[in-house]
Amino acid sequence: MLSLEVTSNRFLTSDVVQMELTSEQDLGRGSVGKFIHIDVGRTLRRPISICEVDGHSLTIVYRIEGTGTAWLSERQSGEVLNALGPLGSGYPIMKSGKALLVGGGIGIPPLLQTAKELASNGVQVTTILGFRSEPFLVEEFATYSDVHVVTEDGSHGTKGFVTDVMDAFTYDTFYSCGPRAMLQAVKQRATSPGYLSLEERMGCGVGACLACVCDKADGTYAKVCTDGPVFESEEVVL
Amino acid sequence: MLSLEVTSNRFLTSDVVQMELTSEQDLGRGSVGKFIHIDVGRTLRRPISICEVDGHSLTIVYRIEGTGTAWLSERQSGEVLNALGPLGSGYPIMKSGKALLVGGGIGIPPLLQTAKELASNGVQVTTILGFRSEPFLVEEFATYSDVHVVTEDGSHGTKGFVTDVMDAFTYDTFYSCGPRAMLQAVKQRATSPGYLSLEERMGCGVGACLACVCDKADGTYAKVCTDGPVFESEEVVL
Amino acid sequence: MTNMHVSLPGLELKNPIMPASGCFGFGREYAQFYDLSKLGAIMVKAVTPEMRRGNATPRVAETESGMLNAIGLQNPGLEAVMEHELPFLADYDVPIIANVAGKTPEDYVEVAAKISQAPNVHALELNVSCPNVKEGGIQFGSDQEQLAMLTRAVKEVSEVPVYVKLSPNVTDIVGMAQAAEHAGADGLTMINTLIGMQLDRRTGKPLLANGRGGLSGPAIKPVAIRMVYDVSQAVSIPVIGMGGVSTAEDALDFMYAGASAVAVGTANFTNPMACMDIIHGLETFIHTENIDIGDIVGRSYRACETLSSR
Amino acid sequence: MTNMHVSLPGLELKNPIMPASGCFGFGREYAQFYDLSKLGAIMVKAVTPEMRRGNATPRVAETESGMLNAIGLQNPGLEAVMEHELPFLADYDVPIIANVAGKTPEDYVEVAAKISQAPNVHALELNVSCPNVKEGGIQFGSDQEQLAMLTRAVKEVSEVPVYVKLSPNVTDIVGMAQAAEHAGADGLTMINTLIGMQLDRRTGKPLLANGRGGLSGPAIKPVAIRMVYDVSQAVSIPVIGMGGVSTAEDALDFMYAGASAVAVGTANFTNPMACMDIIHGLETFIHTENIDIGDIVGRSYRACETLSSR
Ligand SMILES: Cc1cc2nc3c(=O)[nH]c(=O)nc-3n(C[C@H](O)[C@H](O)[C@H](O)COP(=O)(O)OP(=O)(O)OC[C@H]3O[C@@H](n4cnc5c(N)ncnc54)[C@H](O)[C@@H]3O)c2cc1C
Ligand SMILES: Cc1cc2nc3c(=O)[nH]c(=O)nc-3n(C[C@H](O)[C@H](O)[C@H](O)COP(=O)(O)OP(=O)(O)OC[C@H]3O[C@@H](n4cnc5c(N)ncnc54)[C@H](O)[C@@H]3O)c2cc1C
Ligand SMILES: Cc1cc2nc3c(=O)[nH]c(=O)nc-3n(C[C@H](O)[C@H](O)[C@H](O)COP(=O)(O)O)c2cc1C
Ligand SMILES: Cc1cc2nc3c(=O)[nH]c(=O)nc-3n(C[C@H](O)[C@H](O)[C@H](O)COP(=O)(O)O)c2cc1C
Ligand code: FES
Ligand code: FES
Repeated sequence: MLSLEVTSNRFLTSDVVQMELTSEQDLGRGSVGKFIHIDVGRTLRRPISICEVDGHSLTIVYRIEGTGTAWLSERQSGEVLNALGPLGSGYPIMKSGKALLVGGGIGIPPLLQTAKELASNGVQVTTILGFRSEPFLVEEFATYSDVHVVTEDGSHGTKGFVTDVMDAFTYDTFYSCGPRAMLQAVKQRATSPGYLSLEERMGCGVGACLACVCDKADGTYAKVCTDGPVFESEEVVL
Repeated sequence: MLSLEVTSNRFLTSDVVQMELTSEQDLGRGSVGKFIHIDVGRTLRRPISICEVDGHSLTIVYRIEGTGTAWLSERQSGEVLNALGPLGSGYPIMKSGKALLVGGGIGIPPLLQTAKELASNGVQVTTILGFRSEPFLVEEFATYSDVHVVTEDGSHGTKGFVTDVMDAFTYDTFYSCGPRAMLQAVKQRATSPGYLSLEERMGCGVGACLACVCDKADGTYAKVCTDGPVFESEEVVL
Repeated sequence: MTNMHVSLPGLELKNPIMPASGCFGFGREYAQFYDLSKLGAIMVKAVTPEMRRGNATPRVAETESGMLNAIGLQNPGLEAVMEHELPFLADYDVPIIANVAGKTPEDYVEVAAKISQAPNVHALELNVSCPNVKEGGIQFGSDQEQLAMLTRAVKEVSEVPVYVKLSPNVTDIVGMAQAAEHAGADGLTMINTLIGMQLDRRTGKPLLANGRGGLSGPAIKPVAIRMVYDVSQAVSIPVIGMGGVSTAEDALDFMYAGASAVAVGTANFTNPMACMDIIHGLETFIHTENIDIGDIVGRSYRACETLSSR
Repeated sequence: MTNMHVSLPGLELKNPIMPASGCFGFGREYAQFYDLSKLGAIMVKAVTPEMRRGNATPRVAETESGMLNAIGLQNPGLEAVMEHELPFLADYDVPIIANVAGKTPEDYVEVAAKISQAPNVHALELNVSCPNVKEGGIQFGSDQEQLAMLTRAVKEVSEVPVYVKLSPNVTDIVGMAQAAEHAGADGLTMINTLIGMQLDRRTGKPLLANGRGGLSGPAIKPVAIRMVYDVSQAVSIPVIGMGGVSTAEDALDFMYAGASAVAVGTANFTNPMACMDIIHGLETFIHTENIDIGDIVGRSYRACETLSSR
């Protein structure tokens, strides 16, 4: 179990919040695409992806959806959170070549550490970020990659969906995270296999309760919390 | 409904806490023996007696018993509590003569405003305060009355129960608040009729749910939250 | 003005919100907090033929997200209610639903016959589900034949429509609902409390003097929602839903699940303005969505074209 | 060392605490958090003859002080459990209680006959109360005759004592318990989940893909306590209590109410160390009070001389 001290908690948009945390434990840098399961004082913990991680510092970015995330947004610096993690299995990081990152809405945060690790391996990274309207984390992605912003309402970047701009790029593999409908469209549009990060409602978060299963292409099933959240795009049925 | 801002919250003993509050509304000085019904973020509100009140300022003194009072003890200055009240019917204040106040444990706080009001009417006030071990509010009572401390373990004042020292005093009426067994003993021992303040588990606190009834001597029943908590000693069956 | 009007047998409601029986006395106390005429209706405390003293105290205990009560149907008796309580409520423009209880069918019939004649009593609610009394109450609410017999007997004498209040402490809630419907009930109200118990940590003994009590509040809402969902699809009489409602969203959930109107119990204790806050919340919703309140009833199991899936 | 030992049919427990079925898989996952040998026992996930895929997702929802689940008895099937899961658990010094489920009595008999032969399976728990599957499960748990029939059939083939897991969704829990006892059950485990439902605020439709789900967690504790209290006084076989236990105090409440041992379900999700924390809390209590753990069982309804009313 992790004890995480809040060091900052600030709004990136009207409902997206970035929280910086310090861990007693050294988390290394390897938790790309994994998540932490946070105690928010209710029956069930809340799964939130790791956005950035480096040794003792950790960043998460979350959208206020309901009671748990609202509670998170009210935490003050100095308060200590209890979390499980890093949990799950994350994105494998290529050693060379070209990568396309495709993130939608609150699926964007886990791709930041991915971009960072890929860039540090010398991989050439292109990022497509899709928002309903208000963008966030764009500058951070620009540090490691060539960024293309797409908004549904056209208020920033290209108007439309992430898949509308995907064809403009070439890549050896892709990394994607976002709403299920987006993942389906991305998988279909992609010119290569890649990695998808899935969301599912969770109980335990550690593989014991079978709340979070998804179907695999081979007819068996997988648990999003331990076998995922990241899967090879051909491995799962969306 | 009252909005009460916490101005201080400090421990008087290891588990008795004094909270000072500021009310937007002028509460006057007349709420002697009444209570407020405080929202502690749970299903039921918690009834706590008014210890002192003067216009916009209010003091309560409570013992940490469970979740609600523990929550209260964690409130910081500046936080705002939601309460109903002042509720109930309190102690009628004599205009002259001699009064005996007998308080036990957490029944002591509501007698402080009583002592103050009696003293300001020129009534001669004697107070017997009974504690298990650690006394509190003794100096405050000493401002308005002649105080006698009794502790069960003999660590302060006389060793024993409040009733052990009652016979030493003469009085026209008495005012008592404390555990039911103490009230029974006080009523029996007293040389005059007087007033008793009762405790009962409450639902609504305003007389609607009938959670808090007690038997009256005339065979009917009364509601502690509205007909009480203060009753004439001959009026109720303990 | 948004239209929140709901028509039910015997009841023309300004809005679908009403305090639940036993949580609002006979209205006097909450009249200090707001104008009772703003309520859709009032479900008053259970009335028995004779005055009842109820159970010994403690009568309430708090549980996680809920509470237990074992009041034991304390009430001043039919005559006092008719003479003192109902006339007080007649000063307000609000229909009263009288909660009828008793030990025997004759008790129910006696109360129903008389109280249904009070000018402001527009419906009866048969309390066949009180878990806190030794005789009467729950046995009528857990046996289909006894429930049907009692419903028929009361229907025969009542001057106003009769709603049967269902107990959740049964294996087959749909069967109970259908038994009531076939026996002539004009509507159903549900759910009453679940039977529960809390122990005193110090003594290990039951905390309530009565031992068992009725569990209410947000804790029971999922149980209530599923019962309203199942029952409302299985009968053709209206359902007034309740169990853990404390916000407008909760009230909407009950209407989506198939309730035509919604009662608020325990939440009155947490927040005496609960009914008003819920009515205002519903008004805002109805206004924003620009729909009729009736359109959303049963949305959980039928298409609801006027409403966007926001 | 304080003595927390509890003897029950088939089970010699180091302490009375065990994870509840379905909330702990087959132990693998929680083995990362602590040594499974410290547990009193482990109730493993329901096993059916064939592999089961369970229900569509979402399968869980949070409620006030509780949660709903509709996993639908997903499990790898009898053979895989015998080959892969039970041997893993054999590395720990902890008795296993196998949770047996099926669609037909034949299913139960098949699983019981085989799984009761596994060396570390010391007792069976008949899951006749799963609210989340279309066939089997709850019908056996809501009808006294079917329950008795099934219990007898399983008793005939089982090599180890058989505990029957009671559903709280019945009118007469004591009747169900007595039916199981008369049919030869060696013990009872209770309670399984209450049937509940939550709606999705945006669509108005049930949030769980299965519609209904089973309500567990602190919200249901008062219901569980009263059922354990009533049942434990009406039967002479032991009861393993559960429903909303998350602290040592909760576990004590169940023992006071008449449970000989206590299972912990939902609390494992909130706090993976829940079972350990509860065991340590109990140890402290037993040590401070200087009593035998067995002395407090039933304290709510019988004198308990060794214990002070603190
Ligand atoms: C592996 C994983 C990683 C995630 N990473 C992020 C992230 O980095 N940033 C972010 O903003 N969100 C993320 N989410 C979604 C996030 O978990 C939910 O938004 C959050 O749980 C909502 O909780 P709440 O209390 O605010 O909402 P409520 O609606 O009050 O929650 C009620 C219950 O539903 C569950 N729930 C509600 N929505 C979701 C959802 N979309 N996915 C899973 N469970 C849900 C909650 O966990 C809780 O149990 C992630 C989800 C998963 C599964
Ligand atoms: C009219 C009145 C005046 C009171 N004045 C004071 C005061 O000035 N100072 C003080 O310390 N205490 C006072 N009490 C007692 C106080 O209300 C309880 O100690 C408090 O409610 C305990 O709450 P809890 O959440 O800490 O305990 P918990 O045990 O967690 O409470 C659980 C439930 O039981 C109720 N409860 C528990 N103990 C009591 C009790 N003794 N009386 C009534 N309800 C109880 C709680 O209100 C709550 O509903 C008064 C009680 C009454 C009825
Ligand atoms: C203190 C209290 C008293 C109650 N008295 C009655 C009653 O007299 N008659 C009745 O039919 N229901 C009675 N009920 C049940 C409520 O009307 C309601 O059905 C139940 O509490 C569920 O709603 P809630 O969760 O909103 O409280 C009572 C409930 C409480 C909490
Ligand atoms: C996710 C989940 C899965 C469950 N699966 C099973 C099961 O397979 N077999 C069974 O008998 N009970 C099952 N249960 C019920 C629990 O064993 C337990 O009876 C119930 O949850 C009440 O305890 P709790 O409140 O401590 O969770 C399950 C409960 C949950 C929450
Ligand atoms: S959340 Fe429990 S198995 Fe994935
Ligand atoms: S607490 Fe409701 S009547 Fe007194």
